[in-house]
Amino acid sequence: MYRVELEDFEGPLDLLLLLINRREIDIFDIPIAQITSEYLSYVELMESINLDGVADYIYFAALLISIKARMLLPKPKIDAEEEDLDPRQQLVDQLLEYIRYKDVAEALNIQLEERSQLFTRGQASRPPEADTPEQEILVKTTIFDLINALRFVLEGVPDEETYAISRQEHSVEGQSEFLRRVLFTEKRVNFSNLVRGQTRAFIVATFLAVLEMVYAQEILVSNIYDDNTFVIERELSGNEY
Amino acid sequence: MSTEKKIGFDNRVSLAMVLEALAFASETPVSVDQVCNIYAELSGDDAIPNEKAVEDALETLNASFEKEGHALRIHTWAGGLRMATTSAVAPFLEAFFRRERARRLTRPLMETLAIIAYKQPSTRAEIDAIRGVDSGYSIRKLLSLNLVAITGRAEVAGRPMLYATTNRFLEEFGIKDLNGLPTLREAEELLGDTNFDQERLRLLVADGASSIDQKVADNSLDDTKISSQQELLLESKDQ
Amino acid sequence: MSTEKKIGFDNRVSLAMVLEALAFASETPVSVDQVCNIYAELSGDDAIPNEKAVEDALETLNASFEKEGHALRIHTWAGGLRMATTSAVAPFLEAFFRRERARRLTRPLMETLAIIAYKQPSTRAEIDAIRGVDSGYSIRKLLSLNLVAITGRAEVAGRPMLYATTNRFLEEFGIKDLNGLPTLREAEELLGDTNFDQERLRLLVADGASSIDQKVADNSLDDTKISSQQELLLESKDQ
Repeated sequence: MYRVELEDFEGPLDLLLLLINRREIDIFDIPIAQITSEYLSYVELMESINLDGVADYIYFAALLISIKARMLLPKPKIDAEEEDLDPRQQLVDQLLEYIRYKDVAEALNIQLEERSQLFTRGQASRPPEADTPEQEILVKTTIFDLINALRFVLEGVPDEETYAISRQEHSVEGQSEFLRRVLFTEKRVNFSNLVRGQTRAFIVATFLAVLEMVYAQEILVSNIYDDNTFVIERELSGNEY
Repeated sequence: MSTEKKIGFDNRVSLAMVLEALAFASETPVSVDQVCNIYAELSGDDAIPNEKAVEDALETLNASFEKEGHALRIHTWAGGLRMATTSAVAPFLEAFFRRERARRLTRPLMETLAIIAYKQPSTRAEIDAIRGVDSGYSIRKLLSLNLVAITGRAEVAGRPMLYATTNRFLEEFGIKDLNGLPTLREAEELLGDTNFDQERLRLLVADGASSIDQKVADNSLDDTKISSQQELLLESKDQ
Repeated sequence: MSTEKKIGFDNRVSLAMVLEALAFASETPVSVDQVCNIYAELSGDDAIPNEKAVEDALETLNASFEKEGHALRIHTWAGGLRMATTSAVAPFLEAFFRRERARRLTRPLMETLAIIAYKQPSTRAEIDAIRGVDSGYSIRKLLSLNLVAITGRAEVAGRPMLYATTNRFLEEFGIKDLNGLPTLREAEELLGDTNFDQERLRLLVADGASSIDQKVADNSLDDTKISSQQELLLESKDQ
């Protein structure tokens, strides 16, 4: 069974940038308490649904908490030689460094896109494995938006303990098949409608199946119109990578 | 078609012709040196053409292709010459070969590749530190795509592997050499750039849902200190 | 070339351009029908171009290639269109591909081959001494590639095998006879590897050239000379 790795999607620094961007916050003056609690709410949910790679997120959660603690302490006396070091400095530096590479990564991807429009001799006969760099995952959103939608759906669903037995009955593979059947008849389907009235186990397994199928480029997800859910579509080009 | 040429007496094969033929026939970029040496050896001319002569020939060829409305151009990729079709005919070739439209790498792969490209030779620890995540899978994938190669081991504790980009990377991305990489800009410059378009910013902050109103920010940033008086640099409509 | 068609906004793609691009990029001959169908499908033109239109486009293209002194022509072969170089540049391409094959030999193979070429007939002990490593595998590989052959046994203790280069070696490397072995600069280019120790190569080639002359005179090797050279060679920590 293929397991979804968070590494295949965005990382903890992306989540931080997202939260900063959403809250109209100056990156140079991050309100740590607010960002920490929002960040933790994502991490807790990711942990509860057992996503692989959540350890990287936990590291930054710990970092945020320690920054928050240091911010609460009285400021140390400013040394004549040393600058007053803001506890957030290291994190901000890391975010800024990351932004630089995200910028060139995007520039390089555009270059790849343009270059791929220019055909050299005999290149079409080369096997796709050797020739084709991996396609971009067809997500018109981020994994955090999907997790956000999942949280919204899970609100009001009774606690999982009651459904300990039914959890066994909903495997990711099984839910992948379920999604394929649904998408066989319907072009697109709304996630919250799809899992309405279902158990927590059903919802989580379906969510993980969505991630796997997104990664396998079997489906396309977007949440342009509604933050609290997302739309799943069959990927029509029949990509087989 | 009269394609006959007499070999021997009046057969004048120009450097441009040889360059064109090699750029056409080779499966990998042909270095300028190779062109020069082959030309000097076979034309019986003692003088090996210099780089400038090859550049001139290249320019002449591409100018001729363009003027006459041909669909071919010769590029300098990965330090070598390579013939390719123009982007104008791309839709026809894609239809013919039934290929996907444009190629892109996934974001994790592209970030990892970018870090290796600019920091090469680079270790996994360096890459992980910048990305804030385990980049093991991405590195392995890039190795298997032959966009990245192991070039040795760092002379530090644990002797970690060193990664660098390959010629294939340069060729796939249409880059002449490592000096031809896009400029790695300072973050402050990026955040304060008024020309930094919305789409780029959206991709950077990984927020697909919000529409972004970029505020023209005060450009004079104090790059060493955190300044709470800074204007909002990253701003979006909260939803 | 006429037959301009509009695609998208201001992208003018003619039938000739599409024909040229397909003939260039395809590995197999492209049929006239395929060209017509692709063109009609994508140019949004209802009328599929007829065979005459393709023939005209072909003629226009080749006339343009010839007029402008290009080394390319499009032929109708095996019922399809294919792009190929003119016969005038054929010798240059042959030389190029010969070198490419040689280039594909790994560095250990190339070194071993160079030693055998310059010191032939040579024993494995001699080769090992110069390279500073066991050359058993390389010799076997060169034998299997028919670049090297066993010519007899040396009249010394143990009667070791004597290795020499083959006619195929001369052919592959485009060398007339053993007197035509590459000079230092050419050998460097052949090896094409910046990691190859320049000093070592210089010694090898310089010594090789003189020892060939010497061998022509008398067939004996100067042992003292080899051992002093060997010391120098072993200093380089290559491999």
